[in-house]
Amino acid sequence: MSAGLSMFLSYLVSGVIIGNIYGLMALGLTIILGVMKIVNFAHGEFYMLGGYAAYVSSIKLGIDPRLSILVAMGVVFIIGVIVERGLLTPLYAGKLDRPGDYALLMTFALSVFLMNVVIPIFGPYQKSSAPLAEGSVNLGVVMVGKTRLIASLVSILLMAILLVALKKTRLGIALRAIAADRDAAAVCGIDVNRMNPAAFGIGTAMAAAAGALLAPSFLVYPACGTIAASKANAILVLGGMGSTKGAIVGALLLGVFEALGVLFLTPGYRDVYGFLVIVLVLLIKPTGLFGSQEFS
Amino acid sequence: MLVLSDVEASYGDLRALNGVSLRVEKGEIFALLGANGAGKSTTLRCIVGLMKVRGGTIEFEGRRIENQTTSTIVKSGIGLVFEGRHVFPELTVLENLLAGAYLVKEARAVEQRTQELFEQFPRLAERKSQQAGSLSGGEQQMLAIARALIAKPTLLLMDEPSMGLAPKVVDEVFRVVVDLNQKGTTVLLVEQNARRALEVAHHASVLESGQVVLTGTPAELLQNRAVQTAYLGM
Amino acid sequence: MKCMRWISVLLVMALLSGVLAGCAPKATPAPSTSGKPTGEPIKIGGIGPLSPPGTPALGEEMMNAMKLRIDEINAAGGLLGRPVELVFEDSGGAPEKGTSAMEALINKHKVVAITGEGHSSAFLAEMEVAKRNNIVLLDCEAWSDQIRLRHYEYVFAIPAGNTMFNQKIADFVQGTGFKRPFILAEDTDFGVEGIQLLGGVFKEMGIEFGSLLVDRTTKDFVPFLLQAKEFKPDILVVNVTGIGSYLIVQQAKELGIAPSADCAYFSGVADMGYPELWETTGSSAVGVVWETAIHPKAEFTELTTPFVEKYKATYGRSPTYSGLQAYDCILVLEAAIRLAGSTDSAAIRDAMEKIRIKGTRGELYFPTEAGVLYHQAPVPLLFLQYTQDKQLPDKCEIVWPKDMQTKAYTKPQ
Amino acid sequence: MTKTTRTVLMLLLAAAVLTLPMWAGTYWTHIGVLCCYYVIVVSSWNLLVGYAGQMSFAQVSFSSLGGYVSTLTATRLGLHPVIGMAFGAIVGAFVGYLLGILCLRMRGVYHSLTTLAFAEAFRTMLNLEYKITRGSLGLLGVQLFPGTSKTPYYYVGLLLAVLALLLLYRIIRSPVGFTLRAIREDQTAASVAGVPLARYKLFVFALTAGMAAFAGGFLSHFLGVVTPDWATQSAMSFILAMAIMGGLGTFVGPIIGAVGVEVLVEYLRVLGRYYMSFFGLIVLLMLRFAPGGLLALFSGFKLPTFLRRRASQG
Repeated sequence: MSAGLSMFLSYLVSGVIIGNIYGLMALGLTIILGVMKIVNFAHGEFYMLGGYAAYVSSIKLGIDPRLSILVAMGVVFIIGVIVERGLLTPLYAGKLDRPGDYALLMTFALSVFLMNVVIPIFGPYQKSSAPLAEGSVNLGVVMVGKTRLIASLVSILLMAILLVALKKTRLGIALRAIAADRDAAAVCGIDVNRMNPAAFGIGTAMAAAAGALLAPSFLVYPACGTIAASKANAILVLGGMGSTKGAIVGALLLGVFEALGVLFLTPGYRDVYGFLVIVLVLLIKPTGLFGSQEFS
Repeated sequence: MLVLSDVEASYGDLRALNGVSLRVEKGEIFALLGANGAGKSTTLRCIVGLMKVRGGTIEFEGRRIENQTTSTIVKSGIGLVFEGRHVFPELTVLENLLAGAYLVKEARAVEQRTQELFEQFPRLAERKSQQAGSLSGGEQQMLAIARALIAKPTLLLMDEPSMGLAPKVVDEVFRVVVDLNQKGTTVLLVEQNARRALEVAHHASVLESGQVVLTGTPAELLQNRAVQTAYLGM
Repeated sequence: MKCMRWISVLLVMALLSGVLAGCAPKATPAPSTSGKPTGEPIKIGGIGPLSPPGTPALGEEMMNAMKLRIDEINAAGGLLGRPVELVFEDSGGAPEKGTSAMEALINKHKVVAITGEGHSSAFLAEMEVAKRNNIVLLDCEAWSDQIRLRHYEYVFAIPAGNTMFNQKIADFVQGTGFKRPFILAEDTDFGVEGIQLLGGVFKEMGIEFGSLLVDRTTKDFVPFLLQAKEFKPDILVVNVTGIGSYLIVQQAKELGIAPSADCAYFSGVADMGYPELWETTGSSAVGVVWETAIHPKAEFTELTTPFVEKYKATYGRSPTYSGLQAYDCILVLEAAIRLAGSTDSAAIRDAMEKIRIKGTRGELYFPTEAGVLYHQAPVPLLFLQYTQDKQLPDKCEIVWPKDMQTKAYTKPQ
Repeated sequence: MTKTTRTVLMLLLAAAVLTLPMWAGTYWTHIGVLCCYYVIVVSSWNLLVGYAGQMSFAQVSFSSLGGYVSTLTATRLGLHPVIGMAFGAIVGAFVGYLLGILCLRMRGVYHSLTTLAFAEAFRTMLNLEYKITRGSLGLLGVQLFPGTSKTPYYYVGLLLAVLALLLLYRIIRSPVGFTLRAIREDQTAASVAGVPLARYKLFVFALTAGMAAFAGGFLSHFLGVVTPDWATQSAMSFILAMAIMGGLGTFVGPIIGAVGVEVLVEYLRVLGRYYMSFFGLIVLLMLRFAPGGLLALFSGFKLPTFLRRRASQG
């Protein structure tokens, strides 16, 4: 195996292991986008809240680190529902001329607020939740910390559970129906406005899960969600807005693009390759790879 | 069964309904006729609560339902088949039906009703795990009707069910409507194809610029000179 | 009518600002513990990062340490018979915010001298404001050589300069017998200057080295570390501050690069001395060598331990050397004002060049010879090594300089 | 209120603004200069977003671009800062034009995500292209005027702001302005009505980017420094807050917003670590309860604002 290839593989493997956790986050964005037709610019901050929740639960309260991920999801789900009820209801009260732009501005402002409100609460020092496991595993091309590997597997599991739930459960079918056609879903008796908090809560809980999973590896601090959010956005565009399949494929593609970028360009720009990819994909296909407005 | 009195509605500053009054009796097929933009679809949207009623009242089985949430209205027994069908394209046929059965909480009842509908519409049974978006226009129309029926509505609102369909399929759709009605479902039918609608209807109204200008039995309407020129091309 | 509304908007806004101004605390006052000194207080300006993009942890430690000394001065009767007040402004570690903070200190609060800052980028902009206004600015924790090389009359520095610091790293690397160092540096002046300076010294010594600049806002350093691994280094020199410093320790360990038997890990930042280290890196930091200016095994002066104890008692955590430096900063300004006998800027400036006092880290004075040591107080630097899991910084062994060594560098297993 | 009182009050306000350096002291004059900068940047962003409906998160990228280009022209080429500012504006307008081309095909969310992506990529570039930009250290620049006095900066800033506002006002009142609003209300209808959409959009992208870049150039020569922090999303949140507080899509709103928020922030600064969260909270509450801005909140103006609550069909 040539040096270049083994380098590429090691970048790729380590990138994909983290990438699918961002994919989980992108899946959350997708659900919010599908049901509410908005992009949540504060998604990264829910990731951050998830990380802090996992920290409090695993370190301060001494709850099992794996259980803490569920705790983080639950806490952030509730916060998400509160945020949706408190701030986003004007979106579908039919009182705004430009609900899409309202949502962008609102979630943008929310992200500034959340990022700064945690400073007085948790202090400026970074935190880490309890590791999921000790030690590293040799994957042949690269060594990977066990915590990361477990986090990655858990995120795949969560994605699978979510996809199955969307496919099989009454709530899942209702959410997909709303995403496909809001009016038609309403006429099926689905209370579409009641589903918004559910979708927002589930979507933000996915971000929280990602935050909790990465907290032991990447630490938690007020601005820790920004990179995660930008990756989730890139995955969302890559995969095509609102396609759940796309979120997963997008995460893998981003991993590949980043590895290629690091290898042939420079590692310094690694976090920017996602943006370049957004631009390229949109120039070629303005609706994303799996583009459609529905999600299923 | 359904009584609209002086219903008003608007899109932004644009008035769409200027006091619509209708009376649909239990067990009948009631046809609502009118040109494009006369306010037929708007009337239906007001009835199911997809649009805000700015004036007047809507009564269903003696209870006021205007401006209630759509899900409450649907729960009280009204179903709607949209113009242009509006099936969920990326959901399978079965999932479309399951979405339609959202209000039916027991899994067994849902299964039973799905079976009944598959018997009634065998074409859908054949395609039950296909994506709804891949069905033909006629099949989508059948699916849209089936999806509305699975919740067993007592009043079914149908918006232009014949639009964009081949004549043969249109026949089939009307056969289904009559069949339904004979089994006891009241139907409020909005149609541009006035001749076909009047063939099956018991009563009908004509809507013009957001107001009812004429109401009567099909026979009476067919006699009307204005109806003849405007809607029947005579 | 329309006008009426306009006026009401303006009125409400005016009212709002009035209310805010009224309820605002008097910019972080340092409460006087004794009523002895009287008269108009002497205001000393503090500046530092209390909010992102700066490192708030750093600004906070500086502010706390400064407050300690200010309280001591007031308890002991004040300065020139007047009470002293610390006005601390947030620079956010960012140049433009820093200049605004400087303007506020000088023109709004009328401070007599200013000290603080931990980000060279911000300090470089702030020193321009000091220069324009002819006010003494004492650098507390900004390392850039550019600060020293500008030879500004009114600017003084108490932390190690980059040149000094990098010379010592090179000495340690050579003296301990490492052959292939690899430098990972952040994309700030601290990091970039570091690569240039350290690289220069390595070249002179004939040591082959590799280097890489990293984006300090990134979280996944794996690509950088994999590139470093290709070089097969025997010591990794990591000059990355803040969160990145912890992430790199953890990720380098996970990848099996360093600290290991084959490759040592050196970190050139204060963050290694924070209690967060073990919390956030697990046991990965065992074997890490780091640099500090404070250690109980090497007590510099009789002021060191009382300060550390007092800081611990007041704020519930150990100070790093930034805290010592901030405390020293106030000591220096205090001495200069006393010597000048007035709060006149020019007089304080002249006194600064004359004083020679004892600080928490040794004798403090400011030479006037041109070069990187212009107005640079002499600073001791110690290199420590963590040899056990959850080891307290105080229990570390001093591995460099040779004359202070308590134990030689030990290879981690 | 009579017309005379109104005139008198306006004259008083104008007199106060014109004589500010004489009575407000150095510090507030400093803030005054910053206000002028923000007025230009926010008002031009308002033309792009509030009038033309082209949501963008890249405005601060252009102002920092202007700052960098202007500073580099002055320091590397030794040209006068004024030439640097002009050159910065041209480069800014050109890059804005390019971003416009990129965004031309995109709608809604894709459009805003692309501008966001551009802004982040640009910021990272500023950080990493150390040899040109000196990374997060920022570039030290050339002062426009010698000495410590802020008065000349204030008057130049004021002049620039007034000129920029006059230009914007003329555009908004001209047929171009009406067309831009038509595009905002209904892109498809506007395009069916024969409006050359692409040309208008590119024009407004280039113009607003150029104005922001010019203002950025001015600021860099005032502060004597330009850093990547100008181009961050938290810097963008200030622009956003100013426009929202004042009233997006109105002419006077952003002006009041820019001055109001800048002054407010000076008071909030004493809140220390609470200040940004408090600030974020204010913006959230504004958006939630008065999306039309302060103007609409206090006066009940029926202005054709951007996010107004619908009068009818509510």
